[in-house]
Amino acid sequence: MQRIGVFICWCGSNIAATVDVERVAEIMKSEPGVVYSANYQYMCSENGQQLIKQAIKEHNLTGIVVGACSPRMHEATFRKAAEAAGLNPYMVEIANIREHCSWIHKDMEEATEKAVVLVRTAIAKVKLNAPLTAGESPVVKRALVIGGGIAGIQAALDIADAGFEVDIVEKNATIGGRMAQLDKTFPTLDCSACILTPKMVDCAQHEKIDILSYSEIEDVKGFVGNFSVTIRKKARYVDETKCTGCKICMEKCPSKKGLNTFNMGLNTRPAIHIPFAQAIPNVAVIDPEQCIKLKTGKCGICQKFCGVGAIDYEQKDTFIERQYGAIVVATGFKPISLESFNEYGYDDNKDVITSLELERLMNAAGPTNGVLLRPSDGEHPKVITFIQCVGSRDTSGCGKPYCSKVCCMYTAKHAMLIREKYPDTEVHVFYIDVRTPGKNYDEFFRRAVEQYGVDYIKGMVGKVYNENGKLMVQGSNLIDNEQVTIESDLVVLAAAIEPEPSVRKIATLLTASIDTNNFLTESHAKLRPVESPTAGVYLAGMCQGPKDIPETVSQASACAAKVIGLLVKDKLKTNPCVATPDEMMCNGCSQCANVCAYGAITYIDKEFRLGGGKTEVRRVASVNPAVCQGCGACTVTCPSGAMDLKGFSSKQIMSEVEAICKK
Amino acid sequence: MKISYYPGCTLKTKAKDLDVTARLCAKALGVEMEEIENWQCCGAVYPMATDEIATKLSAVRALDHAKHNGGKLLTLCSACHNVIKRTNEDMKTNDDIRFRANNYLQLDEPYGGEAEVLHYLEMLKTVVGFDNIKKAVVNPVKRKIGAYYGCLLLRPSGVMAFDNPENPTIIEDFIRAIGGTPVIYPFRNECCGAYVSLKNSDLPKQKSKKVLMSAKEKGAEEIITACPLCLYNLQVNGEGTLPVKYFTELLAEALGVQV
Amino acid sequence: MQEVTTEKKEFVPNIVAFCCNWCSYAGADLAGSSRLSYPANVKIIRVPCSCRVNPSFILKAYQQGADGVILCGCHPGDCHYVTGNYYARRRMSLLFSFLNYMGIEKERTRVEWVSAAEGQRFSAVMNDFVKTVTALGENRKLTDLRVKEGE
Amino acid sequence: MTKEEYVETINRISGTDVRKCMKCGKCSGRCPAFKDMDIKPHQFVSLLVKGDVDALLESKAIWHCLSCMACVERCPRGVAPAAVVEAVRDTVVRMQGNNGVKAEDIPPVVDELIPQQLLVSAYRKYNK
Repeated sequence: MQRIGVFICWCGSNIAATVDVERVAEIMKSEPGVVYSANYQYMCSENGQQLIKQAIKEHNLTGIVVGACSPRMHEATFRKAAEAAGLNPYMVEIANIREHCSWIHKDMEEATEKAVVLVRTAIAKVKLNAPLTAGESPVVKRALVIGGGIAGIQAALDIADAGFEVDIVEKNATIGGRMAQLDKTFPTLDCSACILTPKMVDCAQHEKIDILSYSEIEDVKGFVGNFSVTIRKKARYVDETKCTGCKICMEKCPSKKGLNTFNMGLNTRPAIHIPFAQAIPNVAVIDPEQCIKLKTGKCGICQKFCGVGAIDYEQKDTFIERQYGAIVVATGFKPISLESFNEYGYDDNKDVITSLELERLMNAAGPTNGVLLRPSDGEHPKVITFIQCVGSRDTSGCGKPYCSKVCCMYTAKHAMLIREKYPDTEVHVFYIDVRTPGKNYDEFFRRAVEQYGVDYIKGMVGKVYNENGKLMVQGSNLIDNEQVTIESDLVVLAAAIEPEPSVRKIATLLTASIDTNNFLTESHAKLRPVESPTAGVYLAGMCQGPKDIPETVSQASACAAKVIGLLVKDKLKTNPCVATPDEMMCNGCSQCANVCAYGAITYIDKEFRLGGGKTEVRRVASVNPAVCQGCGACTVTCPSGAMDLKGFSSKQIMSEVEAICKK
Repeated sequence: MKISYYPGCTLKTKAKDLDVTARLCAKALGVEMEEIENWQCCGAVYPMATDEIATKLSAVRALDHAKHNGGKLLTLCSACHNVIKRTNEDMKTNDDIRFRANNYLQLDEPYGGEAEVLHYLEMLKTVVGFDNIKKAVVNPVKRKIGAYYGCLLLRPSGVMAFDNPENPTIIEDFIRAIGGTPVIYPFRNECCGAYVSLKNSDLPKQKSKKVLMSAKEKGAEEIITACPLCLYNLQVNGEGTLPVKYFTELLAEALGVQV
Repeated sequence: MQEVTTEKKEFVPNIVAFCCNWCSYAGADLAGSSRLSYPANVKIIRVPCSCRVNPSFILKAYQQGADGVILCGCHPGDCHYVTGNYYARRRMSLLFSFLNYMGIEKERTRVEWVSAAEGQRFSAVMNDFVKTVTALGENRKLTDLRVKEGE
Repeated sequence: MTKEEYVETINRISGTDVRKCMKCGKCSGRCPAFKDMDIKPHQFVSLLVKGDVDALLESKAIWHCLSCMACVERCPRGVAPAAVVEAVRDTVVRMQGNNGVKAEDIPPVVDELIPQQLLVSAYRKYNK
């Protein structure tokens, strides 16, 4: 038999001025199941709570209803009080008679009547409440960082510095990512390698960090605190433990015509190579598509010359399975393909290049040793025209609808560096808007115009074509309402950026949500910007949205703080209001698993007794309470009505509906 | 095989060369072009205004005829192709235009964009195949030839779906098939000046000149086109910069077809 | 027979509002703390997310004598559970066709997106909804007659 | 027609949403008839957004646009400036006495080579 206690709060005059609290408490005394009803000035006060605790003990209450302010305000307070008195905290229901009643109604009669209904509704619900206990799940004290660019490096260093083990999984042969390809960085123009490579070295030397380069995520199981991840270590045909990075193999390799992807394909490299001088790990890798030995079986020169016997043509992909408490996704970006932008002549003219290619052309370690030379004939370009927003802010279907955010600043940087280094060069920039929010950013851009005399043209380019060996850039100058054609030697396209395509597979494995542009979705755009809605998964850098290096580093450190906050706990408390299937009713149709945004539902084969000694194995849904967030999407989707939500069960809500409608 | 063919007004008069050579070459390649009955002039320009229905009806009539006669409608003149293809798209996707056009026409069965509009070049590529043309060539056209696309075949690319609007290849492939060397020049997809010639002859003069100069600079010895108006503008304004011909004339030459 | 003209009371509809915990319920709280009034015949049931609302809850409300039902959730794209409100929207559009098939006026059931910051909007929506349902009059179609016996 | 009605008509028959324009000027950067136009392609769009009907209706550019679709092809926002030009020209020529080509203008320009296509298209573009 249920023994319900009702407590009506005055909230000083906040409730009592419009709701006849004494009458409400009086009426509740005759409600079926109610054995105690009281009213008090401030239920949330120490004395009010004492009143509740005493009543629970004295009257042996099985459930309580507090008619007071919003549950968003004091539900936790009253639950704690109940718990202290030995009542399960989930046997407490709040009737919101302040925000939803006394504060919005003026007529005492009307408000009192409504308060009665609201309290009755809460009583109807609490009668169906069941004691719930928050579960616990253990935390594996190790983090996984996917992606070894500046975001992944920063997150890994911060987590490791706090004393936790971190693995960096990088799909390329070296960590460093896009930042390693850059020449200088805005707004201070310090050299990218100078600030990045020490951090790469820190990663390599950190006793808590394990770098798994040339590796990819193969499978992810588990949930927050206890992920189990399978990592594929791709065959690099070089024994990482033996290679000393001496580069003799690179010198001797006869197959030297592979495109150097680190230099954006602007020059070539041997089949066996170390991506760049400061690569971490400083270990060679063989491109199997290019290696003569791996393709034809004949050659083996590198093996012959390798002094430490590191070359292994028989090497195969290997798989490692490891456990992690938290995962940071930092997969980065790539510039978009320009195949839909033939009006800029990128495919037809060698001297039409992307900004990232220009970074390599200007980099001292690049294909031209930092001397700016046109790719077509190796001459110094005298007139350089930049085109911004190539594929950004494009809703026509050819490009991306978003602003890529970094192009305005790096174009200003390029223009400035060129004018600084080659003062006789004429530099033009076509722009739609110059967007430079950020500390010292607009000042930086203005310096390009005012100090370095870069010619900014408000307008867009319609066509780039080759005429008599010159690149003719035809565009509009909206300020002067003119159409201009600039005879240029080099054209640089600020191509839009997009998330690294491999992020799609990773997002699927992690059940992390992704938007229509393939950016990972954060849990809350303002207040939880580094967390994925999937518990235990955190987002850093460009994979979450366009951002520059300072922002990426901030986000990576924020991720690290979140990860550390998770890993210091030994156990995680789980929300007990989770979905739960009635296995006898479940028909194993998978609909609930399909709607679950968190991947909390899996299927298990379970043996059921049929009576008469017979058994039957059926496929039934199983909810992982550590992962379920309790939204209830699955409960409504379930065609057989097997799925229910603890704390908000169908029966409870139905009884609330009934209580409200009853006349 | 037989294919329904829409010649259009100019091909019956000033551009007879285009029509005659096309038919003979098609025949030589095993395709019979069957001129549809009672065709009417397409109007030469696609009416963009969303409330223009009457001006689209002749195209719809031709399309409906093709729908019942093999399902394909072959076009040759770039302007006809542009008008008919875009009108067909309207009939397929624009409920308002389809409803009103069918209301006017009162066909036995409403027309909803079922026919496929095929340009002669597309026919050469997909029905005959450039490889087969290559085999049929008896008199390779060993010249440097600039393909002139103009605007009507390519744009708007979403509807025309003819080729890459900035970097088309179909006429170049055709030139290779008949033994010529294609010359790629940047103004091959720029407008010649079109109908503006009638009111302002300066603009077409500049535009046509630019096209021809651009082709000449890249080494072209002659220009080919599929459009009678382009041919006219380039010839009149070119002042002999380069000879301009219909692409079918070169096809006839290569196939050894006697006109 | 009753004299309709003399006996008829002013019709006050009974309205059930399902509000998601994160946005709309908080929006209703804000309406309260901003003292933005709406009629007392609107009564709110708190659910974790609009996607927790089974269409059968709404049918149950009508069966039990509700005259109008409103479902409030986070704005599309703002769902605390990422996609819950999209599910709700899809389910509700199916329910609407069902209700239409049953001959229930479509204005009786409503879906509104109200954020936690939109106290003003919450109150405006409720005022408008009550006005609409009042104009429609009593819901008779789905009501279990036994429920109204007591009248 | 009132000014508002003109704006409504031009918007409707153009079939394009000019508010999507982000004022990048790519249409005018590509237009082959740019130098002959008193109002440039991007201005057709911005004047329609602004509702400046007088400027649009008085424009001489409507007689010089080639309808070559270069602007439509390249607009990053899916706006069709050429359709706005056409809508303005149609609005003008549909008014009494506004035909762009007079019958008496034709004989002097007709030469041996002139194709029917030119006459038909010019009539369709410039006349009611």
